[in-house]
Amino acid sequence: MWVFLATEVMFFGGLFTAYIIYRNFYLSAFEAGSRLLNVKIGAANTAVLLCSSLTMALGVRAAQLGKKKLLVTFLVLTLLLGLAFIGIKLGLEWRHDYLEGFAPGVNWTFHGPDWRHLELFFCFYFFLTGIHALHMLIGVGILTTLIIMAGRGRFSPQRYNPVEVSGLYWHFVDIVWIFLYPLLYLIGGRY
Amino acid sequence: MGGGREGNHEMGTAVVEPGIESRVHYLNASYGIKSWLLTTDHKRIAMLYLASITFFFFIGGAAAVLMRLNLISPQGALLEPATYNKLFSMHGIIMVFFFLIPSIPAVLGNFLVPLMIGARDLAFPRLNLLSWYVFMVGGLFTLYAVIAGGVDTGWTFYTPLSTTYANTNVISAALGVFIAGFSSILTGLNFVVTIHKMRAPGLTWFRLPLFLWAIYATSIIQILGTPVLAITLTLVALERVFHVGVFDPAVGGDPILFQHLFWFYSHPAVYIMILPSMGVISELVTAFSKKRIFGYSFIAFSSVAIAVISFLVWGHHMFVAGQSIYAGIVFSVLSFLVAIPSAVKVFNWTATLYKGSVSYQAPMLYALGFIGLFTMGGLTGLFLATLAVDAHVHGTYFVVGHFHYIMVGGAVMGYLGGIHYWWPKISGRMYPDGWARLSAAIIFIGFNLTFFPQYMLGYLGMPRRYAVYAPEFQVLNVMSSAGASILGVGYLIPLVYMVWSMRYGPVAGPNPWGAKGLEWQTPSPPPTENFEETPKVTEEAYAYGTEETQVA
Amino acid sequence: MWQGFPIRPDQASTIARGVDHLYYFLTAVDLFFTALIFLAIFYLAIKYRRRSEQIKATQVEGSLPLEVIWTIIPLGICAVTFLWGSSLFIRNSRPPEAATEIFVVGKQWMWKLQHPEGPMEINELHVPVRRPIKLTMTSEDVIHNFYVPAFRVQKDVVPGMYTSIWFEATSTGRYHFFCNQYCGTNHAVMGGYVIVMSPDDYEQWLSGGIRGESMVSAGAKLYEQLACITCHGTGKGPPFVNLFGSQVKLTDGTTVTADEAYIRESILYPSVKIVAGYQPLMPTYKGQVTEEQILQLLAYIKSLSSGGVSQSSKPTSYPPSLEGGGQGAGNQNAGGQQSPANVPVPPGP
Amino acid sequence: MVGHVVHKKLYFLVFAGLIGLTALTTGVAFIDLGKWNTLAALAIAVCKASLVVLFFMHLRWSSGLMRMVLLAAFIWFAILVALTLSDEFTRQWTPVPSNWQAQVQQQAR
Repeated sequence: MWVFLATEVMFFGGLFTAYIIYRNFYLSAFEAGSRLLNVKIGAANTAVLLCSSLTMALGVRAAQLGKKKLLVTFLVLTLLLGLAFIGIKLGLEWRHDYLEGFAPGVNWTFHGPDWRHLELFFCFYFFLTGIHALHMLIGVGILTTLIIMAGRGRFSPQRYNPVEVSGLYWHFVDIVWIFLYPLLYLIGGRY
Repeated sequence: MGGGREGNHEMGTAVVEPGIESRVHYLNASYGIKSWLLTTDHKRIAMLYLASITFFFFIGGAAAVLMRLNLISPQGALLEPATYNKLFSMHGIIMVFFFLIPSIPAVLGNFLVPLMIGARDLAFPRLNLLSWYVFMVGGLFTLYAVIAGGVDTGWTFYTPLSTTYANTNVISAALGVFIAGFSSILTGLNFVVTIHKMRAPGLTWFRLPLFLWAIYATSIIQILGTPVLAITLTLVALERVFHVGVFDPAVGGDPILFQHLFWFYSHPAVYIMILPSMGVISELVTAFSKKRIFGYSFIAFSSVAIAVISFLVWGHHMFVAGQSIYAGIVFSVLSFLVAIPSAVKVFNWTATLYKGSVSYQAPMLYALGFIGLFTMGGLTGLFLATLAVDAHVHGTYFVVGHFHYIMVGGAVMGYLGGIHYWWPKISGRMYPDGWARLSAAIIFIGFNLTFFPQYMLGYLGMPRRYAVYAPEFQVLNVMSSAGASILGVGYLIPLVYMVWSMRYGPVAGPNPWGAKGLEWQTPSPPPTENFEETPKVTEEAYAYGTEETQVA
Repeated sequence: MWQGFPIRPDQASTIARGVDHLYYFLTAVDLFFTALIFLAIFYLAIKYRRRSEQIKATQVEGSLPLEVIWTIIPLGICAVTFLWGSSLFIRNSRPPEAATEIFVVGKQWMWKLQHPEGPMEINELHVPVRRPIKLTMTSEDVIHNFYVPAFRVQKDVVPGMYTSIWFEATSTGRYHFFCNQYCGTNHAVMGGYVIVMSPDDYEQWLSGGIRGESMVSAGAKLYEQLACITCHGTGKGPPFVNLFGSQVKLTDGTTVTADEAYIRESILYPSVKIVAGYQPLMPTYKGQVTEEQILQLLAYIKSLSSGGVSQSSKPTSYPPSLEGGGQGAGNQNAGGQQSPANVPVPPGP
Repeated sequence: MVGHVVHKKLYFLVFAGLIGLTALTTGVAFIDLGKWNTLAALAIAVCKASLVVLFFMHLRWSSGLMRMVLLAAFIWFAILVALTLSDEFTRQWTPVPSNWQAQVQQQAR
């Protein structure tokens, strides 16, 4: 699984590289774009995701100790928090940005100064958060499977590898967000 | 060279064994389409790959034949430029992503990795089957792109041509490559874990056959490089769908950034093709010299070194692309570095012959052919790493000649050599050695006739990807096309006799070459579970000095 | 030599000879090692062929001294080649300051080449022999590449940025140039000829035919037409005199060099870099000016700098006295120089 | 098969740390530190990521192999960024040999 995560690092790595380069080319536009995002929602979502990571870690612990009920509870909690994150992301933020006309290629109505580069920022915003959300969705799928398997008592202290591996994946997606949050929301400065 | 030396067949020494048909092995363990399509046996999956990539190879090859035919006349003998452009794009995409990259890893690697380490199967058999399906889905997308009208961006998908200006099936082709990339990642992952976790007792890292070192290095590249290509092609596809520009200069994007991201994968990808081939050659040279490999650890570490350095050199594709001169110098010096481990390998193979007992069955001819062609291909790489010379030959037929020497002269020779060497293990039967030697000789000659003129064309300044060309280039182009027809015949012959041998070839026995290595200690074809009991390894790799007790 | 079967293109520029020498050196290295490996394989393969099944191979494990030797020697050769190639490349990349600047715009699938004196050519470039020429190039659509084998120079022509090459032709004649970066359907016919002429012939060629407007004056006209003058001539925007090549202080405290890329960016995306002391008032000219017009404006702005980077650009008084009374820059294409040579012009855009 | 079982308290401690750092990074963004804003944000992100990797993902108790894999991934990412930037940020920079004018004139002769 770690090896797979290395693949994932490079997957996001390519995007981050592109982001870094354009940010340096068009600093002011990217900072302006960053200020247009809602930092409160971003921060709240970060907290939600961190919570889910905690519950996931506790879930793995429960599996290690063979506490079936606890495991299912924590997995369900993780799942719910994950869904909450996606809900906030898609339902609140994306919808808001779309309605405001900040969706490049789909609904772009903003034509202030330097809007072309601002659009570029929003491209990256949507690509990065979109691919992240896609990973979350995959994670939700994995969690659902795990919950069903856990409910049927498939795991024991001797055999809980799937839970641990899924945990790694979930934490990784969390880490990606830990970097996305400052890069997208904070880097423009809020002062 | 040894093409005419007949009468040295090892086949005669094949030990009389109960007929293949009377024993249960992986090929006859069960029958029916379903038993193949749902198999998790690494050997059967290898066969699935073999069939699919052979199919892709001949599609890509057909495109090449049409292109060479067209280039007989400066005006273009039979194709419209638009058709020609689609052909070379298809040739590139299919040959690179659907033949060369999966060739040795997915076919020979799948078949041999568990056998060589004394394991029952790969670490994740079901994942392995999944990779094949993923690969096929990718292949179907690409074939769809071809049938629905083709792609004309070249296999490099350079922006903004691919994102904005081309109006062909870029998206489905890119998607096909993207999906096939995941197959490549999963296969690499499987190999890495298998080699780490499932080696037989006693099989330490420095007792591993060099083929496995090469496969391991290749897997590293696949795991760390492919995702970057995936994300890059995703961006291209998204850009086409939503008309937003990450690489489009019209909105401030940088088309050269695409090239950086693309070559970050696609240069190492060249080593995905050639490294396994080098591994095969290391096996062949020792087996047919009956001698330990010269400088085992140097060859092993040079594989890893190549894998690492290969990620540092991609900028040499962009010396004249508008990249800064400073970056050009950095990439130039790094590119020279990668030449060193390759040279070390060639010298070591050559030295292995020294004081050996060398025989010339077909696989060895392929191996020697590989060394020759790879030397010529590798050395011309120096021209391209040299900034001032590259500023002249970049993007010309010199480059085409160079990478065909590496990828066809190198990778395909190695692949064919490997297939010939392990064919008795795979099928349990021998192919006619005389024919095989003949085809090795034909391929060697045809290959040089095809691609050597291209070096000269390149220095004369003929750009690549030209459907029509200036008349001063005609003589060499005709030579190249003539060579290509010989080469084509050379590739068809093995197809015929290999298929023939599956039914009519003489029974091979477990170890027809008298070679070392765990894979030769089990019957041919191997039983589904590979080994009746897990073998214990007590000797170094290629222990040809010891008594040949294990040979059945 | 090798008349019917050339091994290299004509050597027609000051760069060519140096590149060829390096090429010969590499070929020699190449041949030496290929021969070495081939001979070694033949020799060993025959000497140690398997004569009978009984004779066993002698086991040789390897040899550290040998490994070291065949690591060091290639390393040495690579180092030499690298140093040689890179120093040559740096020299070949740096245009002499006195070079005449010609502007090149690539588009699917033709080349437009604009002389500073005015004539515009399509798929053909007339240059005088023995005078350094610098090509400043950009593209209207996809990436192209301007490649003159006889001069041993090429460079990608990238949309959205300027790249440049330079050469000094050493002998008169007609030399092929090609597009060397795949650019779509008619990539293969996107090329033409560089025609190197003696200085006298060149002068005659320049004066003959329909003389287009000079780049500088076309730029000066645009300067009025596009109403640049209303701000940049009145102090509302930064003035252009001595702008080119100078250091410009920006509002965010950084400085940039006012080069081609900066000026281009400021025309198309004025709000990206705001000069310190000015308001961000300027609208974008993206979509309103063609690449050629930007080049003309650039030539005009360059001409206002005392350094006079382009040889032919004469310092003009400010505000400029306009020469001629053409109808505007849009007519530049129409007034293009008819080419005397008979080269088939590829299908239009 | 049972790996290292971590005490519950530690998890909650780490979690508290993560939330604290999130608050910190958000807060810092509202103070003008010039160039340091970006650096601070990234440094905090690295801290948070390390916490997750070390404790939630049990890297602290994992074998050397896992660490190597992770290290490799980040080295490769660094290669990608560093070498790409080596081009992108030096496009304007062209080395000028000190006596290049003399050289050019020599060549012209």
